[in-house]
Order: sequence, then C-alpha cells, then structure tokens
Amino acid sequence: MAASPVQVTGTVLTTRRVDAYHALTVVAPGVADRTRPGHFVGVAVGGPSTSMLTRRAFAIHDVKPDYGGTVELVFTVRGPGTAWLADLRARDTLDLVGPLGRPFPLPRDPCTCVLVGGEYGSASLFALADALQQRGCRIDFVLGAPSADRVFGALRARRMGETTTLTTEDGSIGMRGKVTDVLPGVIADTRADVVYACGPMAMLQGVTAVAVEFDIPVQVAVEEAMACGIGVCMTCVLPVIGDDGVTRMVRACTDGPVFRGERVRFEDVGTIPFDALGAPGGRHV
Amino acid sequence: MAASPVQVTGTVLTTRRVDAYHALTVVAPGVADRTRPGHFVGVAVGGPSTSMLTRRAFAIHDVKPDYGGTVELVFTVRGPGTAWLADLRARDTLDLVGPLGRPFPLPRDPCTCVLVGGEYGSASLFALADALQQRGCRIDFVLGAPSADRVFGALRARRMGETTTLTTEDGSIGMRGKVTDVLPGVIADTRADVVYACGPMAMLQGVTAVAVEFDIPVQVAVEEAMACGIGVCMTCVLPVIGDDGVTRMVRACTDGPVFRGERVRFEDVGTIPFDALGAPGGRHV
Amino acid sequence: MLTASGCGGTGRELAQFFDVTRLGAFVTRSITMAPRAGRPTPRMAETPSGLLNAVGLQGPGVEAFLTQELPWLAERGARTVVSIGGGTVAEYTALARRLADAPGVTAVEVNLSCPNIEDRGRVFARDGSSAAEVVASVRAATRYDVPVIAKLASDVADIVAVARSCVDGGADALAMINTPVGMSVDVDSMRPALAAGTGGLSGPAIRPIAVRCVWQVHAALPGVPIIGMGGVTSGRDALEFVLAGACAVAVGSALFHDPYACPRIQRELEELLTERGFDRLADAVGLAHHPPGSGPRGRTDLEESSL
Amino acid sequence: MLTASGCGGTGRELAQFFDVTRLGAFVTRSITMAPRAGRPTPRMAETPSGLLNAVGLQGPGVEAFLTQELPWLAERGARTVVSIGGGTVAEYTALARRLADAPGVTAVEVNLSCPNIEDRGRVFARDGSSAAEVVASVRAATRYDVPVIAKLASDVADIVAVARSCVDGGADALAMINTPVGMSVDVDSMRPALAAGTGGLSGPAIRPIAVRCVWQVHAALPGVPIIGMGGVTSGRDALEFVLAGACAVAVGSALFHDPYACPRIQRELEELLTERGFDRLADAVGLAHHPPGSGPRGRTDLEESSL
Ligand SMILES: Cc1cc2nc3c(=O)[nH]c(=O)nc-3n(C[C@H](O)[C@H](O)[C@H](O)COP(=O)(O)OP(=O)(O)OC[C@H]3O[C@@H](n4cnc5c(N)ncnc54)[C@H](O)[C@@H]3O)c2cc1C
Ligand SMILES: Cc1cc2nc3c(=O)[nH]c(=O)nc-3n(C[C@H](O)[C@H](O)[C@H](O)COP(=O)(O)OP(=O)(O)OC[C@H]3O[C@@H](n4cnc5c(N)ncnc54)[C@H](O)[C@@H]3O)c2cc1C
Ligand SMILES: Cc1cc2nc3c(=O)[nH]c(=O)nc-3n(C[C@H](O)[C@H](O)[C@H](O)COP(=O)(O)O)c2cc1C
Ligand SMILES: Cc1cc2nc3c(=O)[nH]c(=O)nc-3n(C[C@H](O)[C@H](O)[C@H](O)COP(=O)(O)O)c2cc1C
Ligand code: FES
Ligand code: FES
Repeated sequence: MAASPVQVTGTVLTTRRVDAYHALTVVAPGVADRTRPGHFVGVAVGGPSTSMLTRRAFAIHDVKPDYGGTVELVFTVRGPGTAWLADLRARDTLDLVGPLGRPFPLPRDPCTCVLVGGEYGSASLFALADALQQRGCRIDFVLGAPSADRVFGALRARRMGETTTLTTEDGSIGMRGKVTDVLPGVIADTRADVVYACGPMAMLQGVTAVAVEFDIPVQVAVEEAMACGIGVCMTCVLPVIGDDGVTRMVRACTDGPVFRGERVRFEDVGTIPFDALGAPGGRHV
Repeated sequence: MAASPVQVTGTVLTTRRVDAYHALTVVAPGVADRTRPGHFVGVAVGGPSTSMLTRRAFAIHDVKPDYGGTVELVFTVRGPGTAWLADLRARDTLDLVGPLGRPFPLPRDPCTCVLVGGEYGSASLFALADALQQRGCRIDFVLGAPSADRVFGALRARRMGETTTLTTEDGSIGMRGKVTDVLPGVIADTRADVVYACGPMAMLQGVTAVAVEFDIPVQVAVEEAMACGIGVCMTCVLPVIGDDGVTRMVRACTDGPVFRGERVRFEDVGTIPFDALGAPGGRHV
Repeated sequence: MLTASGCGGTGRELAQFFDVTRLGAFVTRSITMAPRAGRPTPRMAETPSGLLNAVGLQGPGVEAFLTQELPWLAERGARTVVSIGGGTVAEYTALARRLADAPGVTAVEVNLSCPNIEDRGRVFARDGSSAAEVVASVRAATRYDVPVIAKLASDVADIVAVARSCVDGGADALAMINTPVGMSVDVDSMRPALAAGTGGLSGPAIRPIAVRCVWQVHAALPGVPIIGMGGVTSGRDALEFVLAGACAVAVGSALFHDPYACPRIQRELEELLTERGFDRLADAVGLAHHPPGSGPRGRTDLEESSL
Repeated sequence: MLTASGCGGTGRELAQFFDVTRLGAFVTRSITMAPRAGRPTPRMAETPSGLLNAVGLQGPGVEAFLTQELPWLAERGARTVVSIGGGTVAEYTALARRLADAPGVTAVEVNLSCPNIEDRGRVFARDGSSAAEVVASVRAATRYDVPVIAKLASDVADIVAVARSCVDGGADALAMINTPVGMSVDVDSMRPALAAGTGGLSGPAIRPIAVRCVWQVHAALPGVPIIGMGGVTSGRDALEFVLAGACAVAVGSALFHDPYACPRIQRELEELLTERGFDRLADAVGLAHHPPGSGPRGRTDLEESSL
C-alpha cells in the first residue's frame, strides 16, 4: 500500500517549458518525503471559485530536498484544468494531495531493466531509474512519442541509461515508428530481466505483449480518468486478473496505477468482461 | 438612454489600496470614451473556468485618456467576486461591459449642488463634480461612512468642493453621525439648488427626505442586485413613480441607476406595492 | 440560435449589441393577459455555475406587448417566437387568439411552467394531461401555418411521457428545459436568498439535466423537432445539445454575461461543425445516438437510472 | 456530519486522513445481495460545478460486506449506516434481514434510486407507492431499535408526496437528495461522455435543487428528521441545509476533492453556529422557515413554481 498521503498547500517555486510540456516545481515537504517512484499527486485546479470539482492526477517527476522538499510535475495542456496549471507563476500556491497510488515494485537483486516511456509517461521513469541504479541494476531507456517535441527527457535518459533508443511516429527524432517496434531488439540486446513502462494505454498493451513474448515480467503504470485518486469513488476501474485467476474491476488509483502488465486485460478496458466478478449474468450473480 | 455599451477585454494598468478600498485602473478605450458621470460597468469575475456566472456592477470612478482611455473602479471586498478582483495584478486582463445605465442629468444653468456620498458611493461623484464645475456650478461635498477608513475620496473632495463635510458613525473622522444629520445645515448654508447622492439605500432615502423638506430636486444613484446590467433579466427592479403618477417596477440598470429621489418608493423597495402597475390584485389586473 | 424566453428583454436591449434579425429567432419573455409586476426583490441569487431567479413573469400584458414590443420586432423583420403564460387553459387560449392576427409572429411557445390555478397551483408542465390540454387549445386557436412549441420543465419523473402528451396534443415542436425549481438560503440573514423563496435554476449547472432530457425525448420521439436549452455558453455546449437531438439551440442566462453570446455561439458552432466535416447542422442532429463504429464502447445501453 | 453513500469507499481509505469514528456516521455505498462489477468506464465526467457518475453500484455483495467491511468499522466503533439497494421489494427485504443480526449497524438507509425490475425498470424513488412498499418491508425486517432512512431522489414532480408515502410506510428519517439523472456528450468523440450514457449529477451544481427539496419536505413534514445532502463543500453549505430543515448533513463528492472534508465542514459549521449564538445545532434546524422579524421581506409566501 502507498505511504499515507497528505494534503498540502504548496508554493510554486519555478515554472518552465520543456518542449511540448510544462514543468512545475512545488514546495510540498510532506508529499516529497514520502514519495517513491511511480507515485502520483492529485492537484486542485481553478482557484477558489472554480467550476472544476475534481483533482487532476499527475505523476511525480522529480523530488528534491530543497526548501524541506519539492516535487516536480510535468504536464501537457489537454483541457481547462491543465490550461489553468500552465498559467501559474512562481509564488502562486497549489493544493496537492499525495503521494498517491502504489509505486513501482523494485527487484530484490541487481538485474537489467528496460524502462519504456511514451510521451510524458517517461516523467515517472527517472526516479525509478535512480532507485534501480542504487540497487545495482542496469538501465536502458526506450522513449517514444508522435514527434520530437513530445519525447520527454531524452537528454536525461542518455545520461542515465546504458543505452537510450528514441522513436517518433513522424521520424523527427530517433527511429520512425513506435516503441514496440524497437523494444524486442533492445530486450534481446540487453538480455533484459524486466520491463517497466508508463505511457498511453495502447503503448502499455503493446509493451506487455512484447514482454510476454520474451517471457519476462513487465510493470505498467496505467492512466484512467480519476475523480478522487484516493480509492473512494470507484470511477477509475479496469479489469485485472487476480492471483486467484478471477478478473475484478480494480481501482487504478489505489490498487494501481502500477500493475503487472500481463494481469491487465487491455482488450477489455472500457467494458465489464462477462467473466469478471459481479459482471451482469457473470460470476457469482 | 445610455451611450451604446461595448464589451472590451482590458489590461489592468495599476492596482492600489485606498484605505478600506481597492482601486483598479483598466485600459478600456471604447468604454472610457463613452462614459459620463454616473455610468457603471459590468465586470466578469473569476477567470475562464469560474463558477460565478453574473457580472459584478461597479461605478466608474475616473476616466483618463492614457493608453487610449482608462477607467478606474473603486471597490470593497464583499464576497468571492470582489475577492477575485482584489487579487488581480497589473498586466492581468479584465472583461468589462460598459458604460451602462443612465448618467446623472446635469443642470442647464449654473447652480449650487450638494454632492452626498456614502462609503464607496462617493466614487461616482468626482467625475460629476468635474462636469458640474465645467458648467459653472458651485459644489459642496458631504461624505459619510461607518468609520474613517471607509470614507472614500475626502482629500479630493476637499480639493474640489467649496466645502466638504465628513461624517462617521464612530466619530473617527468628521462629525459623529450620518450624512443626513449634517445635510440640512449644508443645504441651508449653501442655499443649494440641487442634491446629488450615491450610497446605500437607507442613506438615499434619508437624503431624499431632507431634499424634499427643502423642496429642492434630488438625484440618487441606487444599488440593486443585478444579474445582467443591460436591461434583459428584470431582476434589478424597484418601485418608481412615473410622470403619470403610476408606480412601476422599473429596472435599476437601464431605467436607472440614477432616479429623481422623490420618485423612488424607498419604503416599498423589496416589495410589490399593491398599487403598482400589474401588482397582484392591484392596477390593471 | 435563439434567445431563451425571459432572457432577451424586448429585443431593443440586445439590439444595442448585435443585429437581432440575424437570430434564428427572438423568443419573447412569457406574455400574460394582464400586466404583471412580478415578484418582490431580491429576485436573483447566484449559485455555483448557476443562477436562481424569481422574476414572476413581470411584463406589460398582451395588449401593450402587441402595441409596443411586437411591432418594433416586426418592423425590423426579426423572426419572433412569442412565449405565452397563463393560469388556466382559457387564459392560454385567449392569448393565442389575441396573437392569431398579429403580424410578425413566427411561432407561439407555450410556457407550461405556470401554476394551474384550477389544479391547486400544480404546474402544467408536471402533468401530461393538463399540459396536453393547454397545447391542444393553443394549437386550435393559432393559425395553421404558425407552429406551436411546447416548453417543458425537467421537474418530472418521466419527461418522455409529458413530451409525448404534448405532441399528441398537437405540439409541432418541443422546447426544453425550463428552469428546475431550486432554492438558496442566505446563511447570514438566515432567510431564503430570494424574496419568493424558491426560484428557477438556470445556467451551466443544469446543462447535464437539460442534455439528458433532450437525449431521452429525441430517442423516444425522433421525428419531433426539439429546441434545446439550459446552460449553453459556447459553441461546444450548443453542439452537445445538437448531438443529443436538438435541431435548434436557445441561449438564456449566458446573455447576462455576454450580450454578444448569440452571434458568438452561432459562429463557434458553425466552426465546430465545419471542423467535423458537416455541411449542414441537420446532419449532426442526434448523432450521438448512432455510434459510427460498433465497438463495445459504442453500445448505447442507456438505462434511465443513475446507478 | 455523515459521509454520503458511495462516496466514502469502505471507510479504510478515509481513515488514512481522519478518524472515521468521529463522523456523525459513516454511510456505506449501497450494498447489494450479489457482488456487482458495476458499469463500464468511463464512469465519470466533470460538468460545471458538478460531476456525473455511473458507477453502477459496484460492490462485493452483502456476504463479503458482512465479513470484510462491516467488522472493520464495527471494531473501531464507527457508527455505520448501511445503505442497501435492490431490484425488487424482495431483494431489499432480504438485505434488511441479512443485516438484522449483524453487529454494528447504526441505521439502514434504503437507496430508492434503483430501477424496479418488476415495474419496467422504473426507479422506486419516482413512485410513491412502490417506494413506500420497499420502506415498509425493510422496516418490518429491521430490528425495532435500528432506524430506517428512506433516501429520495429529486427527479419527481412532487417530492413531498413521495416523502409522505415513505413516512407513512414507516421511514424513521429521510435522506435527500440522491443524484438527479444527467448526461454529457463529448463533442470530440460525438458520443455520450459516460459509457452508460446517463449518470447521476452531484456536487455544488445541484445544491439549489437539494436545498429546495429539504425546504419543501421540512415545511410539509416538520417532525420528520431529514439528512440533507447535495453539493455540500463547506460549513456555510451545511448551514444552508440545516436552516432549510435538515438535522444532519452528508458530504459526498466534496470528499473526492478534499479527503478531510467531513471534519473540516463539521468544524466550520460549529464556528458558524457559535457566531450566530446557537448553543445546539437543533436550534438552527429549519430556522429559515420562521423569520425572526415580520417585515414585508420576511413574508414566506413560497409558491412552488419558479415563476
Ligand atoms: C495516475 C495518473 C498520472 C498522470 N500523470 C500525468 C502527467 O504526469 N502528465 C500529464 O500531462 N498528464 C498526466 N495524467 C493525465 C492528466 O491527469 C490529465 O491530462 C488531466 O487530468 C486533464 O485535465 P484537464 O482539465 O486539462 O482536461 P479535461 O479533459 O478537461 O479533464 C476533465 C476531467 O477528466 C479527467 N481526465 C481527463 N483525461 C484524463 C486522463 N487521461 N487521466 C486522468 N483523468 C483524466 C480530469 O481529471 C477531469 O476530471 C495522469 C493521469 C493519471 C490518472
Ligand atoms: C450600479 C451599481 C454600482 C456599484 N458600484 C460599486 C462600486 O463602485 N464599488 C463597490 O465596491 N461596489 C459597487 N457595487 C456593488 C457591487 O456590485 C457588489 O459589491 C458586488 O457585486 C459583490 O460581488 P461579490 O461577488 O463580491 O459578492 P456576493 O455578495 O457574493 O455577490 C453575489 C451576487 O450578488 C450580487 N450582488 C450582491 N450584492 C450586490 C449589490 N449590493 N449590488 C449589486 N449586486 C450585488 C453580485 O453581483 C452577484 O451576482 C455596485 C452595484 C451596483 C448595482
Ligand atoms: C431571468 C430569467 C427569466 C426567465 N423567464 C422565462 C419566461 O418568461 N418564460 C419561460 O418560458 N422561460 C423563462 N426563463 C427560462 C429560460 O427561458 C430558459 O429555459 C432557462 O433559463 C434555461 O436556459 P439557460 O440556462 O440558458 O438560462 C427565464 C430564465 C431566467 C434566467
Ligand atoms: C461516485 C458516486 C457514487 C454514489 N453511490 C451511491 C450509492 O451507492 N448509493 C446512494 O444512495 N447514493 C450514491 N451516490 C449519491 C450520493 O450519496 C449523494 O446522494 C449525491 O452524490 C449528492 O451529494 P454530493 O453532491 O455531496 O455528492 C453516489 C454519488 C457519487 C458521486
Ligand atoms: S479515482 Fe476514485 S476510486 Fe480511483
Ligand atoms: S440587471 Fe438585468 S434588467 Fe437590470
């Protein structure tokens, strides 16, 4: 289970643009302390008289000890909430709840890990890479996006990873194509023991398929629309197969967002599989 | 009828505190050009994703020709809308509709005018004083408020007026009491021909009673909760006696906010007088 | 793009901002037989993303309307939908008769959210049969080439049933929704915020309820033209109603915030339609009912319950 | 201060943030006989000052609830109101029986916003007589010292009539309101935003509707305890419900934004009551119905219409 989350009203330290993304560093000691790689935060958007009720979820990109503890978020403007965030300036305040979710599990022994990031999904991989390297693991990166400006963290990946492979759909940087086009090669070359992935659902599905092919474990961090982020609203569910072989509609926010890839029924996301526990006409009903 | 109003998205030029008030100068050429003393503006509050639907009404305090035309608003924080306004900084934008309402009518010939302002109500009196002085009128001010920090514009009144009398309920500046305590003396001393007043309803009622006693005309600028400010919603009505002697529920925003004081049925504000046109069981029904 | 009844004044006020003849139609406030002074103030209270109002149909009565307001609109050539309100079937009928030979009436909208004096003040719109009775008699009193629009409220257990009654009663089109009844208490004065106690809730807060009503009625009565309204503030909002089944959209409270709302929303809607490859609005009407693909997410199993 | 059904998880999630035993009561999500997987995703859509949800009563079923969830709450000494949902009167009755000898049930709340399988899916809460039937049989199956609360929805023409039926059926208290049915269409995908099409609307957007329901029912049935809910996010909102007639207030969607909402709102409410000179909450209940003065603004002529 996650570290016990807290709510803090933090001060924005810096804002910057990184290609297609915005990065926001916020002073949030209570959150920073407890964060482990893969955690996310729920951010209140819109200010005091806003019409936007739900917090927005963002992966925690970086944690620094400055000012008692800061967290950095990396995001792209998608709708009114992220537009509001992009307008924040230094010294504004930001209301965060975190850290939320289950972080990435780490291997007990040193091994070789391929970290796959799609678009801003790579944001959560650098803290993970750090933790893995501290355990003596070898790291290789595969980062992909539709275009060069949407590949996040290529430089940092090059610094940290043994190898870094980039893909873009328009070929504007790295190989033209998708991460799944190059992943088999990387796994084979590095003789990877495990794959970690964060990015769009379709990518996670593809990455999982590749890992299954190579018969190595894969940990994926999924993204589902969330109303609460703390496990009480049941809106963020997806079908996941349990240890007992039974498919349940589990919460991405507290049972995830990190799952073993092969347990997620990607094909059935957005449905209630007929054989899920409690499905209409299905098991136990 | 008012000058044809326009909507403009203006840039905030300066913000400052004046005792209990906030003053905001906004670049709004189209509005500034058309403004006459007594006009007001409707201000959108809360930003793009706000939950606050209605514009807030503010008297136009000052108009300057800088940057093509600026307007200054003076306000006190009452609720979430004015709190948002108070947080604006220079270079932020503000969405205004104006000028709205019927301005103060000016006398054709030079005469002696007493200008009575309660709290921020005095904000609209300085432009009026200017216009009156240009027509050769003598101006005397009576400004009142509960306490010294809520008397607005005392210095400017002292500069512009022949005499300026201040009243506060706590006696912290000027005479202890209300404007209506001193008004008869001022009218008598100055042999005033006309009274102009802007401030809380109770004050306008008192001022009107005094003017009626002296049998001189009185023009009052009323304040009623407004949803639109442009005359389409019918929420801002109050009972006013027409030229034909018939009481009608008229709109403060477009039929006012300036009315002849003795025509306003202050006692009946907040009711439908039984003899109003279209009253239940009343005239013509 | 229409104005919503009671939100566009007499037309003259909006004409300061844009050309009212370019509206799909100008819808008048609800006209009553006699002049009405309306409700006491406060008549409005702001709520989160909404607005409560209790204006109480203030207006000059039908005679003054016909001499002072309608001619102004007619002279300019504005398409005018006259909304009517009454306390009895007879009053609605008399209003319809009075309008029958007035020039410049494009359509008659029957505001059914008025209390029925003969039924202990029960609102017509909440009772299918009395709503149908009003519509039938207005239809009978109105010229054959002037459409009669029944305006419904969402405060009912089954909006489809009321809609069907009105159509059976002769309504040529339906307008929905009128304001659900709401209330706000001022915690400082510890009294209702409105002098009238309750009021009608409008604005974006009610849009999900309005879209649901349009969706349900369009699903049940696909051939009946629907004028959608409730919280429309942008072209995207308008398109939401169109996709749910409205063939026209009316703008109410948004006019209070943006006097140019109608032409702006019209323009935004046209752009959105063009972006999506529609030549005509008609091609988008009700489209959300018919998924282009047929994947499992495309299934339209719309139980009416929230569960 | 209560949690609203379906908004507080199992209690464990909120216990990370505050002590759930300090709640007036923890209200469970609606428990069903069998496990339910609920509705497909997307299950939520944000609307202006509101939230649409279509979770579909996902839950483990009553047996798992009794073995895995209730004991956790009971051990800690949390007052627990168990909400129940069913498709037939028999199912509600069976649930009430199953709960009757479970330790730690402070009250039973009957979620009447479920479709009645035996009445073509018509929601119980929309039909006074079937609502009363459910309440009566749950009352009969429940221990005499455990109150039965009927939870009503606002999607009816006459909330007072439904409330009266439930009280006549034996309800000890009423909870209102459950979420009005709403819908949102995604203008990009041109499909309903929720997989289920329609969903329940919650949050501040519906507060005026909820306050109005509480006001009307308290006016008609002043002796019946009411739990008010719908868009409560602050002590001021809670006080609004109390002044309208609620003797307890529940917090739902606000928990999604602020996990500490219950203790915070409780504290804010206590401060507001103290400021206004109330020693006890009970003294403020329904106070907005009884004006202290009697000036013309104090008149309470509350016609139920919005006009
Ligand atoms: C665990 C997790 C981690 C995330 N990390 C990042 C990140 O590091 N950087 C980043 O740019 N984005 C991230 N996202 C996606 C981000 O939450 C959405 O882009 C954001 O909520 C959109 O808000 P909006 O108001 O701009 O857009 P809108 O589309 O207007 O949002 C409306 C509503 O939908 C919800 N919503 C819409 N899309 C998503 C989505 N994909 N995921 C979750 N909720 C959604 C919003 O929370 C809100 O309630 C993450 C999402 C999750 C669940
Ligand atoms: C013609 C006119 C001129 C005004 N000029 C000034 C001025 O120069 N300086 C100043 O400080 N204030 C002025 N006011 C009052 C000002 O409009 C309110 O203080 C402001 O609307 C409060 O908004 P809020 O969100 O802070 O408060 P809230 O009380 O939360 O407002 C909620 C709603 O009530 C309305 N409302 C509440 N009180 C009033 C009121 N007294 N008048 C109008 N609407 C109200 C708001 O517009 C809004 O719709 C004027 C009002 C009018 C009608
Ligand atoms: C101030 C006001 C007055 C209204 N008057 C009427 C009316 O006279 N007749 C009527 O049918 N509807 C009336 N309505 C309802 C609107 O026509 C419309 O149905 C409702 O406001 C929803 O649309 P909106 O959210 O765009 O405002 C009024 C609404 C408001 C806000
Ligand atoms: C995600 C979600 C799930 C809900 N589940 C239930 C439920 O299981 N049973 C029930 O009676 N009400 C349920 N409700 C309704 C709430 O209990 C409450 O009546 C409603 O949300 C209004 O309160 P709010 O505005 O504070 O959220 C649910 C509401 C939400 C938002
Ligand atoms: S987001 Fe609420 S349970 Fe996951
Ligand atoms: S504020 Fe709308 S008519 Fe005056």
